[in-house]
Amino acid sequence: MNCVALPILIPLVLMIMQIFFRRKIFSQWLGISGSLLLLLSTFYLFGQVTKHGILTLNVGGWPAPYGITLVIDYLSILMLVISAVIIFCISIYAVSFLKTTGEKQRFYIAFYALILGLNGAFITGDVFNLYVWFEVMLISSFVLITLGSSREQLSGGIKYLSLNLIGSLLFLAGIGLLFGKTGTLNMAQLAEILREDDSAILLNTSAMLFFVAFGIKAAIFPLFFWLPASYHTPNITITSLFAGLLTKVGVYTMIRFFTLFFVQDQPFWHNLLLTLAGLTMFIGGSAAIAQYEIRKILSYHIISQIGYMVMGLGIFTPLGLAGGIFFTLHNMIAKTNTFLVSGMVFKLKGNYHLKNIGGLVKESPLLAVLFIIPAFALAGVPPLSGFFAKFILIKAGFEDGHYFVTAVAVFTGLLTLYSMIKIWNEAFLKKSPEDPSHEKDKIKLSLLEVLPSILLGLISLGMGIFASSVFGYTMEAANQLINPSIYIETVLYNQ
Amino acid sequence: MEVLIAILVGFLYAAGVYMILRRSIVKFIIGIILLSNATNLLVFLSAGLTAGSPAFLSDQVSSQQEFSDPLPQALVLTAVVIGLGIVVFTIALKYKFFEVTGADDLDQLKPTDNQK
Amino acid sequence: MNSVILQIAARYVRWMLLIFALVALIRGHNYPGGGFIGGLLAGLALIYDGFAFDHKRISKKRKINPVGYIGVGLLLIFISLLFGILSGDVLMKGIWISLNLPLLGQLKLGTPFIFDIGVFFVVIGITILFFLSLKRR
Amino acid sequence: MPQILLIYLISSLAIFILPKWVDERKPILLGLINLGAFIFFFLGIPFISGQIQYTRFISWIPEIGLNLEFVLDGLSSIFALLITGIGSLVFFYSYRYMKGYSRTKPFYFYLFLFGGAMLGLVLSGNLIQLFIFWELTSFLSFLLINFFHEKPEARRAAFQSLFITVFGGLSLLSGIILIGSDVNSYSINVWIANADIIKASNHYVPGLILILIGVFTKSAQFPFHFWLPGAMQAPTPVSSYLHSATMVKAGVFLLARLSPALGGTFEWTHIIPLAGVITMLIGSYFAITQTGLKPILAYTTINALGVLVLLIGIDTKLSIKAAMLFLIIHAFYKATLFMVAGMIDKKVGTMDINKLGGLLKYLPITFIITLLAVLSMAGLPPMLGFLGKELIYEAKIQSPGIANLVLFLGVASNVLMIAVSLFFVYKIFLGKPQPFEKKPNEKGPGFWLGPLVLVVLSLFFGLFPSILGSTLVESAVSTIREEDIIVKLKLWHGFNDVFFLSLFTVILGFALFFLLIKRDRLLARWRALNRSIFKFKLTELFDNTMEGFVNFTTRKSRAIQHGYHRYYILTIILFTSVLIWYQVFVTGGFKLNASFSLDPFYISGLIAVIISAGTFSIFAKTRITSIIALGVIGYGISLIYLYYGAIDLSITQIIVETIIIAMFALVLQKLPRFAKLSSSITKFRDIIVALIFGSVMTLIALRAIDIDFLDPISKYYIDNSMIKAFGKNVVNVILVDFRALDTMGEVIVLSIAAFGVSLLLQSKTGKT
Repeated sequence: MNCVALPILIPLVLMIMQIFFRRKIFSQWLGISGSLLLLLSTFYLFGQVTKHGILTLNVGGWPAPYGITLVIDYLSILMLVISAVIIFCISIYAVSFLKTTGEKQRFYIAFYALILGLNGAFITGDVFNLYVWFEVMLISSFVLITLGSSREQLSGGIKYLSLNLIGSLLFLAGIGLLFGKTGTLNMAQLAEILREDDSAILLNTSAMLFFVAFGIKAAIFPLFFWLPASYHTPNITITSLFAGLLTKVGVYTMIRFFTLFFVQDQPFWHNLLLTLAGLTMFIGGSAAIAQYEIRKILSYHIISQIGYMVMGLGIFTPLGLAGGIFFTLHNMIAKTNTFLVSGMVFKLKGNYHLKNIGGLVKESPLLAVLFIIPAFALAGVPPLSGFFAKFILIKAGFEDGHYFVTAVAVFTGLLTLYSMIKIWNEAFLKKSPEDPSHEKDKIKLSLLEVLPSILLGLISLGMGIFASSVFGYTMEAANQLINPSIYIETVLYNQ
Repeated sequence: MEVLIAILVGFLYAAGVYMILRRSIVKFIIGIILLSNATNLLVFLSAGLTAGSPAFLSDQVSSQQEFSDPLPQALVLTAVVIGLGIVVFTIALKYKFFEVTGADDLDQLKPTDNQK
Repeated sequence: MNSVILQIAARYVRWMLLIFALVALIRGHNYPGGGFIGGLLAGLALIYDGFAFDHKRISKKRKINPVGYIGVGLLLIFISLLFGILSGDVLMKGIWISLNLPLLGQLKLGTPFIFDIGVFFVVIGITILFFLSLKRR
Repeated sequence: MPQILLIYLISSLAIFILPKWVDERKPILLGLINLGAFIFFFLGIPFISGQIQYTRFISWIPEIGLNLEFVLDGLSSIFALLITGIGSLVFFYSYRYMKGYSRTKPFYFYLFLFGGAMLGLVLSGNLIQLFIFWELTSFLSFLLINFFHEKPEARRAAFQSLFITVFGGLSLLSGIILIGSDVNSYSINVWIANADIIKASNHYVPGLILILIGVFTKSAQFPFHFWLPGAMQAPTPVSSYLHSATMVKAGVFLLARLSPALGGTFEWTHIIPLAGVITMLIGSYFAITQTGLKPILAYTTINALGVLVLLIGIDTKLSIKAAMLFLIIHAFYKATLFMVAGMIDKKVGTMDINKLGGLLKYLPITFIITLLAVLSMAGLPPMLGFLGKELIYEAKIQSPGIANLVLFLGVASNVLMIAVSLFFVYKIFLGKPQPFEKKPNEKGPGFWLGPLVLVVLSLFFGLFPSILGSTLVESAVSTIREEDIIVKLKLWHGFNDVFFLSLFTVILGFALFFLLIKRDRLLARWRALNRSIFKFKLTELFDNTMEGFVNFTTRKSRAIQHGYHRYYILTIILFTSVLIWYQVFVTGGFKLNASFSLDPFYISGLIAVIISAGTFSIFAKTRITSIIALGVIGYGISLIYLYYGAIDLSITQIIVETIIIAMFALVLQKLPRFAKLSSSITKFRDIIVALIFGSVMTLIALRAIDIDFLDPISKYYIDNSMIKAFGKNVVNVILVDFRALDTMGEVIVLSIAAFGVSLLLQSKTGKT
């Protein structure tokens, strides 16, 4: 049996089940076990990809390019596996952190719809289908971000919604133009046509629409405004989920489109990408150090780190792409983890503002360890995952002669470090500003809250120690992207 | 005819953009609706217009007949429906926002970004 | 809106709309119509009912549960997907059976039809849900 | 060798699971492990004479040149012995010192791992591997300096040291990558083998400078030296370890390690000695005016590091020899003196030299130890330090390049050093006795055993220097110079230039010392003078720069993330328009083939209606008219669809439009009336923006119609809809069969939207 569709079938089933079963406890356990199932299935698919190469499935049995083709190559499966890990962790974490909101059932419905859209976007090989999955993802993220309907959430939600809406409208317009010019929607066929045709440069106008659309999703400069405006408003579970996954879909599609078929006028694109990457990194990183709210610091960081991923694409050598992908994978894990930890900080201290908290290292040494792993991973401390990602990117940048942007990347590392140390110093080391006399009842973190963070921390560490195999996979992915002939061949002709 | 429809598309885009740049919630929603109409029309237009008969086949197979292209129709149909979901959600969100804050002014959203 | 005229009209309009919706659904594969349009029409019928009689009638008295409609619809869609897989073929592969019914003549039934019915139900559900949530305010 | 590092890692982790009775004595245990490693390296000495090296290669990520290479040769051997040897003494010492502190587990964990990381650093044969250990030492020292983390100064100092060293580390990494790209390897041996290629490359100078920034930050060279005095915020054992054998020595090590690959050029022999000589002078100059024991020692460390860097930069046989010897000398006396300072702190309760004095009476053993160490520091016989100083003078005299300057400044700095050394011992043990709250005593060998071992060794090697010279120093120098060099050391060289220079220095030094102790006010004035000359301290400069930058970014991020929803949209729209217009110009998108026609007239008329409805809807004064106009647009568009044969689409459009309008109308009753919120200038600007965007969309829509790369795939649907999918309505067949996945997604969007709407509108919360 062809299992390519599993990453969308599992969340679909789970979503439907969540609609029918309304018992709270049931939703939770269904959530966790379903995510585990998803995780296992991605592992299985990963094995399949390493064994057989690119996997395809023509939905409905309609041959490509007429039907919708689902394609899993190395890039897709890497994204799938990592996001499944994050989803699994979040579903555990959600159990205790959603206690306050009464909307468990709706949370899980939207949660699985989000995953459905996400996984769909990762595996689809059809441009319009990608749009549909984007919309699925978008609408569920709208629902999630406004879950709770506080004033802050609503105003954050409106900005999130309107800017993303503009993004998807531009995306749709781009698809229309692309289809108008090429008469096809299948990515492989598009690649085949556009790579051979000299006049394909005319497509750059519609490529711009895609670029802006994905740029908005990925939150690159100057399109990122929605992110810092909204990510600190919802429940921390939801923020963690978004932080780990959503912007990365934008990066993923950008990598996909700009390696597969928008490869005309490369110098222009690469200069544009690299310039924006440098600006994104620097502006995100330097805005982060100005913040005092943990979630805002981390939100600006997301932007800064998107810059690195885009930089990998802009370098456009196999090594650069591999570095960008490596960075994406590492960042998904570490970023989610920092948000999870900030949730626990909030639980212990009841506040996200660095000026109002402190002394956590004494109060909960375990939490300190849990924080320091992803924080150091983000700052690029060896031998954690972030170091290798940055190292590969810097190496690729220098070797390809992009000195300036690489220097920015290096310097931004320092800004990252600064803001991580800021959190560390203020929240953990500093004496707690609370009045010690009215010691509250000690709030303890439960196993379910800590477990996801431990898991993600171990993965960060593992991705560093076993960097060689992770690098091997990302290199495979990069090679597949640089030489799409195999992709085209597999999708269009080997059925 | 294409040129005229293209101008219409451009007009709708311009109108939509102008409306979403307004501060009023209602105008913003109108802007979104205009933009989504413009986009749908753009997709429909750029796929090529054939003022042919609708793509209904008859039992006597005669594929020689000139049909209008069904694929862009299906795509736009999907897009229209998705647009419905999103626009209604937008309306509800803005309405809720108005209810909570009592203001029709989108500049009231400002504090979320700038709180220290 | 408790207009008597509206209420009397509703008794008939409701059924007309519902029948019209069903026709649109069934004919959809061959003629204009289909699950989406049918669903919207059916949804409108129910909303019309609501306008005429007060919306509570939809939710309380008739015990119409819009979420249930959506759930059933999605389930049908999922089942139609499943057929393709269970028959050993790929996802969403259309499976068709041919029925010779006395009155209607030869009728082809297939999983795409189930899919369309699923869409029909979902659309009914969401139309009512939209309406209810806005009306309840 | 990798196994040793593994032992370090495992035993550092094991700290957390020790049973209680071992846990109390864990420093002893860790000291013994260090001692074991020391013995291992000690036994290895005979095997690595000259240029012989032992390497161990483990492939890690060979594709990017990242492998684990372990090299044990003359150079790494000296460092390894110092790290493990002094490490074990430091741990024994901290058994006494750290008693009474809580939460020592993480402390020992960091400290032990720190030693392990340093060991890994000096054993690295691959520069990236070396960099990894390099960063680890930076971060572990950060955690160590933060031991008293509730003190703001400790946090500040830790942050400064981390920031500076990581800045240097990143620069080092860039330099390594830059130069490594020329020879396609990061293996030091490969670099050495291809030294000519490297030096000839364009990347050499920038790469060298970047690497040197790394070295200078780590080894506290001017202008990055200021983090080192701050690092004394750490508990004293840490300072002792950090200043003598680890951390700051990493830069020196790297410099020595790379000198065969990068050394010998004009840049090398000028930049490095210059930095070294300035640092040397700064260190000794500021050491004199400090009032705390630890700051004095910290500045003397800066001085010593300057000397070491200077010597390696001079890059002659003699200077390398002097450097290697001085490395050992410095490690010995600096570790000793810090341990003494810590001991005095514990016993007397202060480290302020103005509150100390006359301790000879209470602490005679400590006095002897300190005296010997200080003699070594001052470079006086019979200690090893004397030998070192002689050699250094010799090297300086013979140095090429800026020899005169170096020599002159070297003498000056040595004079200061002698004065500082004597002053140090005088102030603590002689001088005026001070009233102490508790009488200090010598009880417990835990405090003085380690220092004693070190000074005895220092004395022993001073008397019999050839033991050291023919083994460790000789093989290290051979490694660095890449030739077999015989090193003969002796205490007494006879009456030569160097001797007289030393004599001169000593006399001046003593003179300065007497001046200082006889005239108390001199020192005070000197301090005042310093304060007025050096208005700003580099630490403060650093803090102010950081603060200024943070303020700048705060303002900047406020300006960017300003919170005005419509300006965000404006930015995005403008950005998009600019990009597309640019592309239109570049690709010559103005050439259009489409011809303008108004035929058929009813569609033209319809379009005219839509446009006027649109205009009306924009400028309508009331909401309801605006919405009705909106409806006209929607229905008009559905008629266009209908004209072009899209029946299903048209019906859908009508129904969808109806629902939206209905919903809108429903909520509209509660929404406020249009308020006039924008000024006419804003409106005008927005109209311009809207027109720019709209026109470009028109243009590219027309382009899209013009270009056709191949026949659309739609024909397949028409051909197969009946045969394979049994449907006559092709659009519907596409929706439910060919592209059913899209429809499924669409339905899910609708369902989630419906849930979302009901959730939003049902929730009673809000009004917060």
